[in-house]
Amino acid sequence: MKPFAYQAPVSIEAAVALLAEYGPRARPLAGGTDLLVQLRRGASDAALLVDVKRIPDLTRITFDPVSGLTFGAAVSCAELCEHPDVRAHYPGLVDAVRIIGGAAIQNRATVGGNLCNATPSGDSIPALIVLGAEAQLTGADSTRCVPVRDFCTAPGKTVRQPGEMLVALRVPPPAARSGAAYLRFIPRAEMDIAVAGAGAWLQLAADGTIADARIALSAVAPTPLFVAEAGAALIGQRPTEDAFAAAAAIAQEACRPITDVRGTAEQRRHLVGVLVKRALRMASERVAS
Amino acid sequence: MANNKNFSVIGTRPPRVDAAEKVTGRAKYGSDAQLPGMAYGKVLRSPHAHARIVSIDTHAAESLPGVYAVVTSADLLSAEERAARVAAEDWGFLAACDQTLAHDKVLFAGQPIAAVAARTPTLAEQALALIAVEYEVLPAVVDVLDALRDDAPLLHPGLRTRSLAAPSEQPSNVAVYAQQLKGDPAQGFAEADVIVEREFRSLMVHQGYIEPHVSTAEWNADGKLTIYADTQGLFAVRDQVVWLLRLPMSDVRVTPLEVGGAFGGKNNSYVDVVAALLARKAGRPVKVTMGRADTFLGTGPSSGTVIRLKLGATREGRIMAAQAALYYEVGAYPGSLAGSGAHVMFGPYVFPNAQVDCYDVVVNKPPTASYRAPGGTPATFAMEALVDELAEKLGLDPLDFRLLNSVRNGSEDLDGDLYHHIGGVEVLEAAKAHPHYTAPLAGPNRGRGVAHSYWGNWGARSSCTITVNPDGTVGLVTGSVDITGTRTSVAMQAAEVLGLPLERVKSSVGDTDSIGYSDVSAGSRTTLATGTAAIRAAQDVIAKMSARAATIWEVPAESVTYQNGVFAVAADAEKRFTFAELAAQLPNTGNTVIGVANVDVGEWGASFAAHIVDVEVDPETGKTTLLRYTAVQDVGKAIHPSQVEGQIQGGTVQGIGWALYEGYVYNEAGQMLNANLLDYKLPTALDLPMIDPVLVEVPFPGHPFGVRGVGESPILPPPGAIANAIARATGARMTQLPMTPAHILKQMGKI
Amino acid sequence: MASVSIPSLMRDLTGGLARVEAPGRTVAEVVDALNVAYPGVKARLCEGVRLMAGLAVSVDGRLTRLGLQQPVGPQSEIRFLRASEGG
Amino acid sequence: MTKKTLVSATINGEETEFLCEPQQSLLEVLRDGLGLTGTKEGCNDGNCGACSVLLDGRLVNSCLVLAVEIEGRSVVTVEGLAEWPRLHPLQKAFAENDALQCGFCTPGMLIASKALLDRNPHPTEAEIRAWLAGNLCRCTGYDKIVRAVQAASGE
Repeated sequence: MKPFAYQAPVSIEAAVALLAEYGPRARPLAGGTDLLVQLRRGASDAALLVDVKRIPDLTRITFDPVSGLTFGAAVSCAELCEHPDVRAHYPGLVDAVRIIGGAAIQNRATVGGNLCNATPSGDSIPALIVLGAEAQLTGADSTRCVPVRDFCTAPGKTVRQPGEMLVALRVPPPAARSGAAYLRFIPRAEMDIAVAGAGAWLQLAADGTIADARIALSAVAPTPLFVAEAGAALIGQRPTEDAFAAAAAIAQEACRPITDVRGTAEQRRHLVGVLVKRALRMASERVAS
Repeated sequence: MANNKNFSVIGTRPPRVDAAEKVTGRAKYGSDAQLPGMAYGKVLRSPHAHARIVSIDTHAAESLPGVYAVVTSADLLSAEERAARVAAEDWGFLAACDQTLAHDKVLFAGQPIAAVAARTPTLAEQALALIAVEYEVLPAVVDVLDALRDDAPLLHPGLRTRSLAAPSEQPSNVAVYAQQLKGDPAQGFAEADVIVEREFRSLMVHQGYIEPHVSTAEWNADGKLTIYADTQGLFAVRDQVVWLLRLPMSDVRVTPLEVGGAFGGKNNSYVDVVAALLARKAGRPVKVTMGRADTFLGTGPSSGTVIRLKLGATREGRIMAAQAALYYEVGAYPGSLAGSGAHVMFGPYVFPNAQVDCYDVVVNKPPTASYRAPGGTPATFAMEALVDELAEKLGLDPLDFRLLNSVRNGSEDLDGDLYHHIGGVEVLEAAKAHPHYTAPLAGPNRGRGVAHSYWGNWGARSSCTITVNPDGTVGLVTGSVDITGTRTSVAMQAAEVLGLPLERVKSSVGDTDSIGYSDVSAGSRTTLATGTAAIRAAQDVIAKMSARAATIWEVPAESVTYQNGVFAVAADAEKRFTFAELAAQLPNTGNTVIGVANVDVGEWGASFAAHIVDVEVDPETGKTTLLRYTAVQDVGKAIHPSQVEGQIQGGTVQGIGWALYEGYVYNEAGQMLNANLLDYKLPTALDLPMIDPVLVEVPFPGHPFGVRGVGESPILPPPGAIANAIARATGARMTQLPMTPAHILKQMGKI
Repeated sequence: MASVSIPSLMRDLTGGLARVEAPGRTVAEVVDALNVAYPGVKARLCEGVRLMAGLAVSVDGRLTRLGLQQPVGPQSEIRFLRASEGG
Repeated sequence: MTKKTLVSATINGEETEFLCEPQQSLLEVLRDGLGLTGTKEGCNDGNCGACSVLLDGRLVNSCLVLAVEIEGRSVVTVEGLAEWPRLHPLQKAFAENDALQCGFCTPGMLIASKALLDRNPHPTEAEIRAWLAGNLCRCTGYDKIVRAVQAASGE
């Protein structure tokens, strides 16, 4: 690994000042499970790593039924999944976060890092998208919130500007009669990157029809993909296999998969159909329970 | 030493002698070598699969502070020496040099170009980045069938096919062509009622040992070289180093450290010569460590293959004829694995008529090496998948069909050799009788598959000394690197002969200065051949101690017996020494007793394995889940049954990896796309059920206790067994390894 | 006389015969005798005074490390085989 | 040349200070700097688990931790498992159940298993397999490792 400098500021202000000073050559370091591998491979370059794990706000998890869930960008996957409120209210998020790497990776990797890394296959991103999550970015002069669905712009690229830092993720409170789920397909049982993944969120009306729905995909487009039209097609429908199949077909149309070492385009498109149906099924079962 | 005798050590399950060192983290592996003043070495590798090296500029790297040495092929062989070797047509030597540090051409992505030694690993990496290499990229040949085309680029313009056939002057990418012909295949097929035929493909796979290759070299002040090696064979490393560096054998000492896995991949030496060159130039010890990517790119995987197979059988289920063509990628330099594949593939059954053509083909990929039952796994996959399909077409139970055609003692193999003392039928019968075979398969999308296999094993040369200490303990030294537990299994055999508990036998591996020549720990030979050496050395100890007792007692040597740990004279109850009592007398009565043996075991027993597996295939995603696995194997006599089980379980899981997950993926330019453990997928604990090993003990009479090699067989059946289970679960016959979900979906017609 | 199995790819030299007999006290002598009866056999099997690389010889069902120097009995069976390796 | 940083941390219960460069991993410093070679390098990118250590009681891949990050924190490596000369129950179970062959993955397996038993003293077979999925073993097929963890958990 090429030499770089290291700083571990204890405040957001200090961290942002460092990022502003170094510009794009400064990289925030959260779990490091992707960043260190990229640096070691020479796929990425850095003059300074800003370790953000010593900033209290970045490692905090808070939940209340009104404002929902807020967790810092440096909260590890394990800590998030162990949190009782997260487990109770956001099983669709837990689905996605608990499968990022194995036990050791879970203790280091962060959802914030997963999002900033912006790989098309990032598992947590479709889960956050369907839950309507927002990302809080703080720079030297301002703070802004960006819907997660708009966060990634290309493989490895996000809306984050040099000098800005991802501080926290905010997930709305769980809506009544709603449910979410995330599923991915990998060749092994664990320790793999998604060949394809699908997140689904459903809300039922009092009459049992679908009042609202969101579907997002991983690993089948240059970025995690929010398929608004697939969710829209479900509104007003009953949560049946036929309705799910129709939504899945729309998602298959919308995806833009490629063939690479992890899977073929035709396999990925096929899997989108399977996974969207399954995720919708799981999400609707969660509404019932 | 009859097999039915009651043993006191053989057949027990003591903790391995290296267990305490290994569970405490104290065991010293190749990568743990630390010498005072040691520098860190790294190797620069070609990014291109086929290219001419126009120039190498190392000046900037050499100028970096903290860099002690940079070496290229010029440091291995001067221009004059190279010219002399070329004039002498010493192609083998030149190829070995080029694979160590490429001279003017690279033939695979990952081929070493240069190496540096620096104060820290970071500095060494920085120095590598400063070496400027100019390449002229040439078209690469990546696929084995492409390499056979008339218009394929030639990797070695001087390469003529090695064959027993009439020689051709035409250069070719076929390194070796061999054929076996038995009976009249055309007639055999004419007599067959059912004929099946398919083409099978497999990708290159890696042994996947967890410790990458490493070597630490130190030139002593007297000009002699010591290498702390990570190898299956200390003498193999010595021989490679003295060959390429043109040194007297007595100037090179190789000390093997613990080995973090090998499976055939550490029969070959990859970085020892580089470490020695760097250490000589740097004037200090140098440790060269490969990273994981280096390990995939720059060591010897097992061949990717294309195998065409045709089988014919009568309505009653007799195999009448077989025809096969095996095309094996041997990588960038000539090698040979297809013949081994054919031998393994045709080993389990009687074929009255057969024609087998074997082609070892060079392609722009890493030169292949041995991997557990070398060449056998893709070949067994093809045979077992097609045998299964044939049984299905005939409406016969798959195990019954195999039993009907199984080789037995006295059967002839394709070479015309006769089988003797084999356990193939016993293994098939044990599989059939196992409760797994008749257990209900509850649930949809499930299938049960079986496969059978043959592996020949190996014997060869081993040395052993046993020194008797005055306190009645003994020190046992062999020249066989211990990777799997052979210090224990070899010592158990000596302990049995010596009548001592295992704790009193200190078992260790020597270095090339201290023990006689021993072949590599490979081919499932160590417990058999080195065990035989240990038995002979122990017998030598007993004979020498009996002679000493006779001297002390003033009786004829032949009147002294040794039984149940006691030296005695039948005629005189007073004359009685335990082993320890006599050992205590040794210093006062003469010289130290050292038992010595070296053996060249020329006969060894084949091993058969039959596996049963239950799978469930997700019909929507094509993902295969293993539900239950039983591995039946003929193991001769199990010296340490728990270690034998471990060999079967580990080998089986490597076979499962080959079946479902593993394979080198290349782009058209010949660059490997998955040279890491994320995308080259070894099975994890979560991918597997318990592997239930069933030991069938059919003793091999060529070994005093009946030992057979056990390590290699278990890798052979899994791909066939799993393919057959998938066929029963889905109706889709699989013909490609690994059997990825995408491939399964395709065969099922889902995508 | 020793009985020698002729590998299929060499039967162009023996007029299609799969097994022939030849005298000799060692494998080398048998090969020399064969080469007289069937010119060209030796060039296919040997590289100077050694067996061709990758080739092994079995006498009476046992592989031999001596190669061409292996003694041969009057009724011996000789086969030329692929040299094997292990992992 | 990057400036070296002084790091203070507790390693296997001992207050330890060392100098390192920021880009050095905890794995590199443990092995090359502190001589704790029990922790192994198999891939250097978090996919094999041979370098597993406990960081403040949590299982991590030491190749994916910078040494500078452990300032003020506590690390346990395989060398810290035994209370010499008494082996840790997991070490004893691995030895007695032949849960190792080459032994190279063993330190990581032991550390990962300890992390598991610390939070779940009686795991099921499925829980053991899931937890150990990040630790590759190429020799044993995992069977005897799973059984050793079961034995150590008193099941």
